[in-house]
Parts: sequence; C-alpha cells; structure tokens
Amino acid sequence: MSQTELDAKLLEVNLGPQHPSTHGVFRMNVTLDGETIVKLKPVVGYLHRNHEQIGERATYIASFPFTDRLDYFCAMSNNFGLALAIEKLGGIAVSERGEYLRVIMAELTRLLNHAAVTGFLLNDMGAFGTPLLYAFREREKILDLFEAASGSRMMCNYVRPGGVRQDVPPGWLDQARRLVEEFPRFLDEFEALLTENEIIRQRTQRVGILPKELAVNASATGPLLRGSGVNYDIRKVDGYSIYPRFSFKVPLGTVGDVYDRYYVRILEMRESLKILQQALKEINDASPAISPKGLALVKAPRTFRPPKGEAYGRIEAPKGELGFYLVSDGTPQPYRYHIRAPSFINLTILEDMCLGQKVADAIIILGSIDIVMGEVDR
Amino acid sequence: MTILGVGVLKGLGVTLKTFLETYPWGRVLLRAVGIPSANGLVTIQYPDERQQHSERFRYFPFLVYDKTPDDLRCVSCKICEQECPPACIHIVGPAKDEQGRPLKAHGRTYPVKFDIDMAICMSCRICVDVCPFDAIEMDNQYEFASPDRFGRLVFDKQQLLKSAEYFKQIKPSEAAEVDARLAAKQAKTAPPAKPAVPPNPSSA
Amino acid sequence: MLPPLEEIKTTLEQLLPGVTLAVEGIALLVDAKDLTAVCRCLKDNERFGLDYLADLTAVDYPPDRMDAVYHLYSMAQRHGPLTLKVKLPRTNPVVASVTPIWRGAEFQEREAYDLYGVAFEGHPDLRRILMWEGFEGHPMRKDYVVEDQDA
Amino acid sequence: MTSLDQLFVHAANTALGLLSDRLRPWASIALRIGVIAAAAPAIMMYLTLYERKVIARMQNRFGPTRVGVYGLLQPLSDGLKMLIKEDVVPRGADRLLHLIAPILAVVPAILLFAVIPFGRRMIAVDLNVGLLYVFAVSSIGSYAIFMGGWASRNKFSVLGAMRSVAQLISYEVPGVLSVVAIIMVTGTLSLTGIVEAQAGRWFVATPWGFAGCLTFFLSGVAEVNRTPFDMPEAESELVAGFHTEYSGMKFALWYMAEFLEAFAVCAFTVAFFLGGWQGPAIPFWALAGLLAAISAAAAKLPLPVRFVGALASAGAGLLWRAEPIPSWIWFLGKTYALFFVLIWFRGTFPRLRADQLMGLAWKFLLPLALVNILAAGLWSAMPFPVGTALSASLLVVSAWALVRLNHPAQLDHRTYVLAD
Repeated sequence: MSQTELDAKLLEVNLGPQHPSTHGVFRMNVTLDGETIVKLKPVVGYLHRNHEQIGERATYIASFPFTDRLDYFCAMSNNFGLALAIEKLGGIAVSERGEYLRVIMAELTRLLNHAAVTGFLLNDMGAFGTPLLYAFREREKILDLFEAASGSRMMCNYVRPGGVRQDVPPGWLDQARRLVEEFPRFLDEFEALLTENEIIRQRTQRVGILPKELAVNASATGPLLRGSGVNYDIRKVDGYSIYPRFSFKVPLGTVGDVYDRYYVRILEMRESLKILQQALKEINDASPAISPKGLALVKAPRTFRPPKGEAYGRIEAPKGELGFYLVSDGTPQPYRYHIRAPSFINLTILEDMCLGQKVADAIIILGSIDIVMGEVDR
Repeated sequence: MTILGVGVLKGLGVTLKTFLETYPWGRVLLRAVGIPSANGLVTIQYPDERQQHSERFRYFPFLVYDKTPDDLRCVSCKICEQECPPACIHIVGPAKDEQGRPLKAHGRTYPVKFDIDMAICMSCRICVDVCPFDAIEMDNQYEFASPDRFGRLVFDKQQLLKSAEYFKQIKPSEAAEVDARLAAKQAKTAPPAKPAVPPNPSSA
Repeated sequence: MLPPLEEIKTTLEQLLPGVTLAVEGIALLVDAKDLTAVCRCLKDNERFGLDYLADLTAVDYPPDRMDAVYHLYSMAQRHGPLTLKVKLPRTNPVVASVTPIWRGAEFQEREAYDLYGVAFEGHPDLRRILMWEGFEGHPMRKDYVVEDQDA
Repeated sequence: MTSLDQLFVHAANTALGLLSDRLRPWASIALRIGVIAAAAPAIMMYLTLYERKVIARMQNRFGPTRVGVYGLLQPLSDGLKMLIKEDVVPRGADRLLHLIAPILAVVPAILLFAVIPFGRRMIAVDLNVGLLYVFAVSSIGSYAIFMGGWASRNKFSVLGAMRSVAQLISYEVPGVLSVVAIIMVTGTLSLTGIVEAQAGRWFVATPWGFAGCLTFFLSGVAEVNRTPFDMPEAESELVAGFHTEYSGMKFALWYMAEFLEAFAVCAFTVAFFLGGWQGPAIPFWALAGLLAAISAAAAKLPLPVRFVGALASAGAGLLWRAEPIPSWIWFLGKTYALFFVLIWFRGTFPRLRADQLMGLAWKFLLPLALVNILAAGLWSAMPFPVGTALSASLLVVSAWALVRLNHPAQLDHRTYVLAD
C-alpha cells in the first residue's frame, strides 16, 4: 500500500466547539488513524470579546469586573493579579490586613479551582459527575464565604489596588477557619474515591507525558509545569505579597503525566490549607483593609493617573502564571493592557502531549491542563 | 504492595457512604457501625426554599430616596454613568427649567431620566463605590427573568427608586455606615451660621 | 540574580559582534534583524539562562511605531524579568519568530499577529487565532474602528 | 403460602380457564406476549427512575422529586416528552436503517424476557435450549448498534459503533465460556433446570461459581455498555457514540434497549449463579459462621442495637425456615439489588479506555473463564472438601498469575517531592 492510500484512511474529526468535554467552546481538529491521534490542532476564539481593547478604554478600576470573567472560577486571583500590576505601576502601598485578606482569598480560590478541576477531569474520564459534585459541594461553601465578603459568589470584584474593597464582615474569619478545619476531611474522602482507584490509574498514568525541558520551553506554568517536576512557583520565586511569611512546600511530580498533574493539585490544596491556617492565625485588625491611596482610587477612579511607564505584574493563579502587562501614558486609562492568560499559553503544548495517544486520552489530557475558555479567548 | 482492586473498593465505599448519608435510616446504620455521618443532602429545592444570602449579596443597583420618592439622593452628577464598566446606566439631567436653570427638589438637583439596562448590568458595584452622594445602592432581589430582552429589563427611574428604609432593611450594617457618613457630611456643610464647635486638639 | 540592564547590554554587545542595543525605560531595545541572535544568546548563555518566555505581545504607537514586547524569565536560575522590545514600522511590521527558540511563543505570536498584524517570520503556523479566518483588520490597533452593533 | 407464590400463575390459569379449549393455546401465547410487552417498558421506565434516584443520592442530591410523589411519575413525563419531541434525521443519513436500528435493538431485548424465570413456574417459555437462546438473541444487539451508528452518517456515531462491535464480540466469548461450567454441572440448558439445580446451594457459593459469576456479570455489563465499560457511547469523547444523531422516540428506544438488556443481564446472573427465584440456601455452617462473626463484632455496638440485632436475626432465621416470601419477590429483589450494583458502578467509576477494555476481555476474563471450566470439572469430579479446595486454589493461583502476567507495569506508586 502506498503512502497516499494510507493517508486516505485517516479520519478527521472535529471535537468541539459543541462537545461535552471541551470545557466550553473549544475545538480540536483531530486527525485519527483508527483511534490514534496523528494530528491535533486547537481552534479557539469562540468566546473572544477583546477584553484587552475594553481594558484600554476603561479606567484601571473599571477593568476589575471584567477580570472576574476571565477565568470565572478564580475571580479573586484575577483581581489580585491586576491589582498587583497596578500597584507596581502606580507605586501604591498595600495595607497589612489587605495583604492578608488577599492571600486568604487567593488560596481559597486555589482550593475551589483545584477541587473543581479534578472533578471535571474525572467527568472527562467518564465518571458520572460524582467527583465533580463532591467538589462542587465543597466549592459552594467557599463561594458562601466569597459572597459574605464581596457580595457575589463568582464575580467577586473584591480585590483592589492597595488592599481589598471592603473589610470582611464580622465573624467571617471564624467561618473561614471552620472551613479550613473541615476541608481536609473532604480531601481525604476525595482521595479515597480517586487516588488509588485502579481504573483511574490505568487511564491517567503514563498518559500525556510532558517532559521537563519541553514544559519549560513551551512556557507551561502552574500544576502543568510542576507535574513535570519543574520547581517553579511564583509565590516562591517572586515572593510577591506576603507569601514569604508563610511556610509551605511546592509539590512536584516525577513523570509529568495526567496522574501527576492530578496529584500535584491534590497536594497543592493541602499546602494551600497550610497557608490559610497560618494567614488566618496571623491576621489582625490593626490596619484598615485598604490603604488610603487605594481607597481614593476606589472612590474616584479617574484621579488615578500613573506616571508614564510600564509594569508587568504576575501571580501564581491556580491555573498558572497570570500576568498583567500595563503601559501607562499618564492618562486615567491604560495605554496598553495585556493579559498573559495561563490557560491560553498552556494550550500551546496540547498537540505534543496528544500525539500517538487515543481520542479518549486527548480528552483527559485537555482536562488535566485545566483551561477555562473565558481566559483562553479573552 | 497494594492488592489490585482495593482502590476500586475504596471508591465504592465512598459513594455507598454518601448514598446512605442521605437517608435517616442510612445514617442510623452508619452510626451503628461506628461511622460518623451527617445529613448528606445538600440540594436547596429552589422555588420552595431559598438560599439564605449574606447581607452583602448584591444583584442590581437601585436609587435611594429618603422620605418621599421625589426626595432622591441622586443629583444627576453622572459619575456612575461615566464609570460604569459595561455602560449600562443612562442619565438625562439634571432637570432644568425653560431658562436653563437647574430645578431643585429638596435642595438638590435631580435627574430627568435615570435608566439602567439590567440586561447589560454585571452587578459589579462600581457605581456604588464611586457615588459621592450614596445615592445608588445594590439590591438583593434576583428574580427578574423576562421573556423579552430589551423591554422589561430596562429599568427607569420609577422602577429603580426604593426607600432608604428598604435599604436599611436589606443591608442594615451598610445602611448604618452610609447614614453615619451622610450625617457627618451634613454636620460639616450645613451649619456655617452656628458657632463652631470647640476645636478638637487630637484632630489634625 | 539578573545583572543590571546596562551590564546585560554591554555583555550582549561583546558576545555578539555587530549587534547594537539600547536601553529604554526598563526594557532592552533590540533591532529586528538581531532578535534571533540576541534571544538565542539570552537563552543559551549561562550568564542569563533565560529559558522561559513568560509573555509576548505588541504595543501600537501610531502613527509609525509598533513594538513587539518580550518578557523573559529563567526557571532554572529563578530570576527575571528581562523585557525586550523590538521597534517595528507600523506599516508592514515584520520580525523574526522566536517560536524555534521558545515553543511557548507559538500561540502568543499568533495572537499578536491576529490582533496587531505583526508578521512573525519563520513561525510554523502563522494564522489568526482569536478572530476568525477571513476577518479583516487588526482589532487591537489604536486606529481600529469598532462597528456599532446597535446602529 | 403457595397461593401467594403462585399468584400470577393461578391468575393466568383462571383467566385461561374461562376460555374454550380451542382458543386456550392461542390465548395463552397472547397473554404471555401481552404481559411481557406491557411489563418491559414499565420495567425500563422505573429502572431509569431507580438509577436517577440512586445516583442522585450518591451525589448528595434528591433526584427527581417534582413529578408525582417522590418523583414517581417522572418516567411517564419523560416518556411523554420523548414522544412529542422532534425526530431529527441528519441529512445524508440512511433513513431506512436509521429508523430500523433502534427497533432492532429493542426487539431482542424484549425477546430475552421470554426465558427469564421470574418465579417458580413463572417463565414465559421454558425452552430446553434456553441458554443458547439467550446468547443467540442478545448478540443481535450489536447489529443494531452498528446499523444505527453507520446510518447516522456521523463520525462520532461510526467510531462508537465500531467500538461497540469490537466490545460486544470480545465480551461475548468470556460470557459464554463462564456459563459452560454451569452446563457441565447441571447437565441442562433450560433456565428452570439451572435454577432448580441451585436448590441446595447457590452456584455463587462454589469457587467456580464465584469466578463464573464475576466473569459473567462483568461481561454482561460490558455487553450492555454500562459504566465502566460504556465505551460505545462515551459521552466525554464521542458525544453520545452510536446514538449521537438520535432524538425523540428513537432515542428513547435506544435507551429502552439498553436498560432492558441491563435488566436482563442482572436477571440472568441471578438465574445462573444467585439461585434464581429461590431463597437463600446458605449451608448451615456458613450461617453459623456469619452469626459468630456478627456476635464477635457486636461487642462494640451499643446495647439497643445489639438487642434489635438479636431479635432481627432470630426473626430472620424463623422466616428463613418458613420461606414465606414468594419466589418472584426473591427473584425481582435479587435482580434489583444487582441492578443497584450496576448503578453503584456508574456512580463511582470513570470508564476504561477502549484498548484497556479489550485487554481486560482477552487477557484476563477469557483465560479465567477457560480455567474456570477446569475448576468446575475438578469440583464436580472430586468429593466435597477436596474438590472445593482444589478448584478454589486453582482459580486463585491462575487469577494471581493472570494479574501478574498482565499487571500493567505502569500502575506504579509514586513519591512526590515537596520542594521549597
């Protein structure tokens, strides 16, 4: 049989944009040989709304509610990232309590994101929603906390340059402490359901291996990178905010497959709980939740005219490095407002991980990357 | 060395436990064999029961009036219109007479038209943050479903007006803060005629 | 730690004869023709070891300037960032692709191409990514006019 | 006592007795067909409710509660919805085959009900080649699935259909082989005969029966495409597999076929290995051991629980002696309990990958089923303790060897570095 005859046997399938497990409107142009993938081209943009353009027309503060909609699971971290970049640009000091509250919110976000992502991953594997619903059950508790603090469950719009918009209501911290105390019980249950399960291990181990060097070269970040064994956590490397005050570890995988990414997330949740415990213990109300300059910014966004210049602020969002690149020309609106979206850039390497695997594997590899289309398409 | 199948059985155990936890007899059974169990049902049966929202829960904004509906706090300064990220606020005003002089009600200018397109509003609360007069606040009503997109979701001034009492009722602590702020402001601006209070040495 | 910008500039100029660099603000200005050589050096040379391209984007300065901006970090040595800028003409901006050096640039270059119209030479698959095929114009350019949907 | 047991049989006989002799054979056939045709959809509808309820409870939810008390009328409203939904046939599909396929899937599923022994003398047709009939009829389903997948003219459907055919053919082999042991021991192919042969002890209590039961049940689960073997309709990969392009009543028919077959698999497992319509025939020593185990564990329990437990066991013992429970309740109870296991699997497990699934069939279940025949031979040829011990050890050793041989080296335990 000649080569062309062989090629003629390839089957081209569009997985998505309307497909149960592409996490939104994501499309994979897959070429199959039997069930083996020989080519995969991701197609994105269905949710594109030119967020950056909107950001360049709005004031710095007015971009916050839009960042909520980037990675709609992690509104708090997105706010945090933008606030960090604006602080860098405008030289705004952050109040002590504001820092603590931000870190608490960011780590709670990490908990809910990782739990939900693991649930989605299992859904992609064909579990009938059970792990996902367990994760959502816990997520609801965290969202209750978010609602009590910010007024909204998902679109929090809470973190501001200089701190957080409002202090948390009385009793909130105790509620958070209770949650942190109870969360490990859920994690144990979750692990009993998943970690040792032979079916899950069959499905995920040695599937979608991402070698260390390639991971670095492809700008992979977050659990995807650390699953491959690269010790790079921006909370440690940059030591932004008050992270250097807390003792926590960075879990690293060894093989770089789907299972490693799953388990790194579980371990990261446990580390996040450690950070939360420390933060909830150390936090005090000696300072306001937002610094005076930040408060002025909240009250009158148009008075904030940062000096000409540029800043790149980044945080370790649950999905990876979330960066905001701001260029100021001295007006109340940013001249350039660019987002380095972790889900988007982590997708670069999808094809390499999927080649030679089965269709079913491609789905769970995509699930293990952890993308949210709101962030990919912006 | 683990035995093949143990992980599978463990998983089955977790789901069975959750299954039993949703029934009273199941909980009795679990407790009888020494497994602590709580009510496993977490669903809120929506139309019959509703979630208890926290005080800060926000949905769409409304306009606050003090005693009578024409005594609204809004002076039509249009800051919220300008700052609204999705640009869903539309204000015409302040009201003027034929000569172009601003009309006043209760000593304040007021908007002729104040529309908010709730289909566009994203409940971000920025209008509340920027309002210098505490004239706009966030409501916690959320059942606004409507079969048409542009008609019933554009709220005009009359629909948006709600009393300060109502605000106090839904958000007591926030209302108290606002009242304190307004009182302080009034104390500062209102009495130029009165003799000044003896200066407080601690205030800078 | 990464050496100061001036030092990086002089080191690079020594290592790569014929390359002239400039410092602008917090960024290092690179000529479009030198970009590949500079990037290779920054990545491979032990002194920099910038193995991680965090962010790649473009900034539009009408009427005649368009920048390509690169933020580089090192994962191995845990330092950074180094900001590289390449000044390009606004009409027909062309610059060498860095995808062969950092795979992570692949989608980001496609995005910059899509939204700003910067052509990256040597990119393996330079197509629009966020906008659809057949879309005209580059929506992030400052002179792009948004069609009013309500009109 | 026997009156309740034979309630349906007597009722049928009385009704038939009213007719003239000439009509009676025809009426008898019509009655049987009518009962099955009426019962099958009803069973299917309530299986969906059963599944939804149980899975919901496993996920901290209520499940359907809105239609009727406890959502008991939900299946009716679902059925109604399916009936009035638009029936979409894709352009380019083979319309005729697209229509025939779901019907072809349902017919064999209903035909299977003809030989299910629901109770003592409650079997529509007691075929003397019942077993052969079961396997012959159930394998028709794969044609229907492939037909539907191919006729839809959708790549997902074709992929699902291909997987399905591969899976059905693979799993039929261990499924049939696991029943061979029964035929050897009982010497009959009739289902009534097989059930009656288990009067002394259920086959599942023998070593070969236990292995056979597992093999048969797992193969059955795979044949009816249920989690964790629901490859053909893997919704996360293939949208809905072979029935992606089906809607309305045709879709309902696919569902009906799937649920009826799943029910049939449970029913046949019960009939072949779990004693059919007979009550527990636990040997005395097993009961004694169980009681001993319970009393040993009882020390930890609070007093009232122990008291109630003692009363309950005494009552259970009495009931067991008296056998007041009608045979058909035994049968249905066991079948639904087994169906609970199916749902339980679905609520817990993700699915295997297509190639891993094939591996399980060919590399593990098939050899095990073959060894099982030998074990059954040993068991029946040797006197009681020796035969049991020999066959049990043979099975354990071969299962262990099979696991070792197949043991995917990839199931490694990992250590994770917690870096600073």
